[in-house]
Amino acid sequence: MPKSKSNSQAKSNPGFKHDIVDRKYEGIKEKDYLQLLYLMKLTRSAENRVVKLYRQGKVVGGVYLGTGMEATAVGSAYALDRKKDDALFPLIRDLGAHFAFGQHPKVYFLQYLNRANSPTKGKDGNIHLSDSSKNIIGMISHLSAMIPPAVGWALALKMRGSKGVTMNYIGNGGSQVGDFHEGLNFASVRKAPFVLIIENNQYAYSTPNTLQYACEKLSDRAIAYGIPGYQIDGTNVLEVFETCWRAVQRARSGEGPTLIEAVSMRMRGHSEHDDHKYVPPHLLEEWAKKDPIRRYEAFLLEKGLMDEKSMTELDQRVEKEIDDAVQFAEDSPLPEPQTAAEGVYAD
Amino acid sequence: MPKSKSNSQAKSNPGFKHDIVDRKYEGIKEKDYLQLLYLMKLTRSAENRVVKLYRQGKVVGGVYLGTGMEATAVGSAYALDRKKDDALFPLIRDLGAHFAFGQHPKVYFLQYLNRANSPTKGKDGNIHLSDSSKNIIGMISHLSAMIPPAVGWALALKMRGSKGVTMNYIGNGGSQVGDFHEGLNFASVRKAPFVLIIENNQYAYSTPNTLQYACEKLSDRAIAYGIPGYQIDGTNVLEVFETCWRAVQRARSGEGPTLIEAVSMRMRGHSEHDDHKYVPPHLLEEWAKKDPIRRYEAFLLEKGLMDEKSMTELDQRVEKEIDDAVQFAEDSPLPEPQTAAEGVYAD
Amino acid sequence: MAEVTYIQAITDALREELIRDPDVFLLGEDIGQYGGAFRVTKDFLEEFGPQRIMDTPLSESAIIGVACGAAMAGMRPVAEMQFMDFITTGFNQVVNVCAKMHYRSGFKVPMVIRGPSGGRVNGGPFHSQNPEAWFVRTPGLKVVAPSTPYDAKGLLKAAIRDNNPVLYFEHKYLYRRIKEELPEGDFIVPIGKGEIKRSGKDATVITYAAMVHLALEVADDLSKEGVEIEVVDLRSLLPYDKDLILDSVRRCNRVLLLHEDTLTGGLAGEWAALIAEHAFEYLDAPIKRVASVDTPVPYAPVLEDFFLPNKEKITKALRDLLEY
Amino acid sequence: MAEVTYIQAITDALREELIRDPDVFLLGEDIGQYGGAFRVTKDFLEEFGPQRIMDTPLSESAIIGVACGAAMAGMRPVAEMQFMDFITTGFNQVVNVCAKMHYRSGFKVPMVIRGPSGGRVNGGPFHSQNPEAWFVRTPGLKVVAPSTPYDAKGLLKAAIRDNNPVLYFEHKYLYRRIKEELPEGDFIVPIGKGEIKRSGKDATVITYAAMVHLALEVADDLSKEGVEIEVVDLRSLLPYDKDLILDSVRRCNRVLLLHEDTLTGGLAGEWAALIAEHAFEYLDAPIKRVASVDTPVPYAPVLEDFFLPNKEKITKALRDLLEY
Ligand SMILES: Cc1ncc(C[n+]2csc(CCOP(=O)(O)OP(=O)(O)O)c2C)c(N)n1
Ligand SMILES: Cc1ncc(C[n+]2csc(CCOP(=O)(O)OP(=O)(O)O)c2C)c(N)n1
Ligand SMILES: [Mg+2]
Ligand SMILES: [Mg+2]
Repeated sequence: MPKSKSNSQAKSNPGFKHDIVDRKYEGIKEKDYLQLLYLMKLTRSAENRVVKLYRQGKVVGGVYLGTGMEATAVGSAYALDRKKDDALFPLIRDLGAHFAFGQHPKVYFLQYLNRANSPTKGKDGNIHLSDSSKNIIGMISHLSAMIPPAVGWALALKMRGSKGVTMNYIGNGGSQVGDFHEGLNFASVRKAPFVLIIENNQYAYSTPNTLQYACEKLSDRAIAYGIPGYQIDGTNVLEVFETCWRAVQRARSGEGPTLIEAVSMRMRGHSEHDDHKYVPPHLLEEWAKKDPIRRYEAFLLEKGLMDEKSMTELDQRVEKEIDDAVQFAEDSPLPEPQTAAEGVYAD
Repeated sequence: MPKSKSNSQAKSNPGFKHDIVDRKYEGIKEKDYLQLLYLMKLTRSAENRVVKLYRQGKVVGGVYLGTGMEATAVGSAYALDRKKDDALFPLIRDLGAHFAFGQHPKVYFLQYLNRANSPTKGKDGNIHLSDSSKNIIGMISHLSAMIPPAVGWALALKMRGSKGVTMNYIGNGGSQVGDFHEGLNFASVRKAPFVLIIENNQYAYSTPNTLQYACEKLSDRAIAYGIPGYQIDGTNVLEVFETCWRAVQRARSGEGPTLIEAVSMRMRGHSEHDDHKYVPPHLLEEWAKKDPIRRYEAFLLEKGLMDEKSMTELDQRVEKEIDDAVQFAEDSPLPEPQTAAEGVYAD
Repeated sequence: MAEVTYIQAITDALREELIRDPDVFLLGEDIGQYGGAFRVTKDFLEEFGPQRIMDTPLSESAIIGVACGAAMAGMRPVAEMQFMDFITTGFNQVVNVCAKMHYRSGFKVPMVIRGPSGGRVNGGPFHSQNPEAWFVRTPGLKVVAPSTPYDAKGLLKAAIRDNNPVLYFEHKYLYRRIKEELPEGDFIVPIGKGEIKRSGKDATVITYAAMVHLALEVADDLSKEGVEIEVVDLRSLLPYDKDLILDSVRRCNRVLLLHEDTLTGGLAGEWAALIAEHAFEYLDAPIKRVASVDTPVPYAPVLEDFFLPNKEKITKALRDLLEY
Repeated sequence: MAEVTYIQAITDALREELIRDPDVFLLGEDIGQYGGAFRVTKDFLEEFGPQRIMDTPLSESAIIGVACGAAMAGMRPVAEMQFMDFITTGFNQVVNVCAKMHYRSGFKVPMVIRGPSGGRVNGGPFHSQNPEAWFVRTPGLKVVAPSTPYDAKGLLKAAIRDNNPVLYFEHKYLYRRIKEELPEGDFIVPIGKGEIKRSGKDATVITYAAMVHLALEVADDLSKEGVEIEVVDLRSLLPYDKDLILDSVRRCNRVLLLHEDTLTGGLAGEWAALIAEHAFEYLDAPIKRVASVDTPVPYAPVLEDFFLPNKEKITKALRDLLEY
């Protein structure tokens, strides 16, 4: 079973098989190729660092990672455009989406270290971070509960004549909750500019898909709402990006929502205190071969967009950014106790 | 717009076009042909009588009818078998299902007249009647809320080694509620012996289907759960019966749930205080031609299973049964006031 | 100046706010062409168009959640529950999404959930409930429940202009039974402020919504015997007017807490605790409660009559207090 | 006889009931192979098989509704909420389907919904709530919340054997922190009966669950000053032990109501109303409440500490009472 990879291990991987087809991906520009890698690396590095802080006892509560799912988180949100009024409703495994949508890593550490200057001011935990200045709306724990608000936000954009789009995520477990159905149905009836990504990472906590649903593909649920549905490889950042990009353009042009099932594997426990033992080791070994970062690196190397040197430089840059971000967060103050009583109501 | 039909008007209808194909309907026996007509007539007659009582001020609260939908209610529940441990979870328009499952009309009037000896002892209203002696479980108002309990009952049967099946109903409106999704998904994962009938009567209160859902057919939602789904003519009692009969056999043999969308029209207002004006008159005229009772009568006449005489006799029999039932209910006592405080908890 | 019913006051408030503020929009089941199950929004569809008068699928959780998201994005949605009983299917959206959003994220959620509640109309267990107490214990929500056309109009306007999720409970028994003349022009009733609907000195009744009228009837009857009962209408249930309660109790020294909701765990408990802590020295008698019997709301008229508070129960409780 | 933790007592009760009665079965998320998020049902899957230890889809409303239907059909399901916070997504099933079923239909609903609740574990707003008060105001439900391994075991057995829907709130802070020796053999703790966990005479604290232990600590401290505080553990919240509360108040004459749930609209209100009506003459001081601050449960430890009741707040309130 692969252990938590340190950044150095994940650095470069000559010979890693990538199976990414080199073709023209719609919506993608030259500069995006490297940016996608950067964002995935930033994500993994940030998450690995939080694990370290957690082990040092600096993080309280749960720690939830998206290891193995970075391509889904990054590729999807990268298809959005904040300047066009888009809004992001990310989930538990979507740190990469925060980054792809323009969030700074220091905010992530402020949040996990519950600092006074974090977006939630220490009032909500771990990955539940919003940023009202960036139209990032952090999740509540109750899975699928953010789908109706994400649809509502999308409809508000439409009402105001904006061309903005909202994107939201749900797990292969969470998509069994009633709000999935109500929210997606509402969106489809009202042709909301809305994209929903099902992150099918094979498990919901310890529960395998055979105990969650009985349909063939979760993307087939799109049929229940008369909208397009796609099942894609969630470990191929280019495929994720392209599919989401098309869905976003579709939404932007008023044609309504799209459902995208991105298939991947949750390579770590549900949270850091979960031993992950219920996953058969061979499954993890197989999926390790599809590691979204390593195969994309191999692709970029082969395509000649990167070489060993630029790869090393990128890793160093990421490492430095994370170091700085952690430092900034650790230097930031904890909230004053009595601020707990503030902010229940808006003025 | 057709007004409430009195029983005499609905009596016989030489020349009514039936378009029911005369073939071998699976599961149906000779004696069933007449029984189905009897049950539909009993249903319509009982409902018309409740309207009368309502207009006389004898019924308080709302009155909800299944006019135009009798074939769905009767044909479906007639496919069940109480001796085999089946259970019925009927909905607002399913008086016919109560009757087809063996309920006596007097119970219906006791309920609507809130008598002490009604199944709910006056504590719940109108069509919300249960009968624990017959495994009929009355609905609560919150639509789709009975789906999970119906699934639970089905699973209990399975756990206890019974071959029983549960049948439940939901409207074209109610199928947008979260519990529809959660319940049907749960049933399909656990292969519950469960049949769900969507009664698509074109409207949900005043709301047309275009504002309820955007998929082509509600029966396609079966795909979302990996179970069979059928869209059928809900005004053809034989088609309804046969489809439900197959679904029941399937469930009984352990193959899991089926979703059936029976298409019909709600020929009256949502409740008796609703003027029904939002329905375009031409729609009602068209659907009147598919009146489930009249076309089935025409079919039986043509098939030679009935003649004018037996038809008249049947109407008289139905009328008499309803008269007696109403009389019995009106003669029954109202509950004692202090019984309101009883029965909140079981011993 | 014509008399306006309680339900008309609600309609007027909605219409005036729709005209005043383009960000206001309504959503709910059957509110468009049909004008709502109780016709609160009759003709609104023609007046404001299908975008601002949004007929929704039958999905309370989505209705509330969509309203929440739209509010966060800057709109001011007013969501109708066809009956407030149905809010339970969207409960999580109310108490976990809407209520906690500002505290945990800084996003404002200026939205209203409104609809008919309450009994005495033979609606049975699922069309007669008083769900307000579920929400009064949930920080982040505001809860109001008017008893008069004036308060209905003023509170609804205040609710729509508030930057927080406000639950607005209309009492359906009052819809067409209560009328009064309303002043011209715009006015609001501030959330959090109660009102003395009748001054008295011998005992005070703390209540709200339909029970205000029952209390007033009893007070009138007792007045003929020379006893002056004060009737305090809270109007807002969260936040509620603690000063007004305490002031009234300190003057009247005897207090009856009255609500239509069932007794155990009901709101009267909260008020009792407030009084027993902060007006303890002023009490000349035990605090009494009158509320519905601890059962679901029964359907049959004879049963519902037994279940609900009525003039006899209130009068008896007041006499006990006065004779103490 | 070994010491048994609070969580082990829950596990033992479940196992013994599964053995005793073939109609008992468990359902919930991750309760099978994984043994539950807190490992309450560890190894149960092997012992009882997948039919009786049912891993479910992520669907609280279906879990509760399925349990209800199975109960009506004669089974005795015990549904786990991974955290009691998630019961809100199945709220309608609890309060409208389960709670009202017997009253309106005569069907019995012998089921239990159990799971971890409560704070002080840095779980943040959605993994730390005390949802019990939502249910205490809903006739047809029973609600229990044990504070010790003995009560945890005895109440869970009683809940499983009860013919009504019982909500069983486990306090996750106590799971592995509280131990005691348990008697051999089968025993139950009757629903509706509280217990005096410490006798006193100068003031009484009415409370339950984790707060019992905090109250006992404070009582021990004050005892050194010669003040004897009584600590009443309600254990059952609906129905609750009115006689025990009134008896204790009548003996101690000063009363502090304490709960971990937030203050406004909290359960202390109900108890205050009971006392202020039925033990009014025995009160030598105002009734006081200590509860959490009226906010969502904040995540950061410094904030959660500020939010929750603690020894200082309780001591201060008791001193105020004693000095009154
Ligand atoms: C409504 C609800 N029920 C239960 C939980 C507890 N829970 C947290 S994560 C989780 C599994 C989620 O699985 P999935 O949706 O597949 O997302 P993943 O963690 O795999 O990304 C569960 C059961 C929850 N958060 N929300
Ligand atoms: C959860 C819920 N929301 C709202 C209502 C109010 N209501 C009662 S019937 C109805 C329309 C139902 O339409 P449909 O499901 O198509 O059933 P039909 O009445 O047409 O048979 C509505 C909105 C309800 N009963 N339950
Ligand atoms: Mg998953
Ligand atoms: Mg319909």
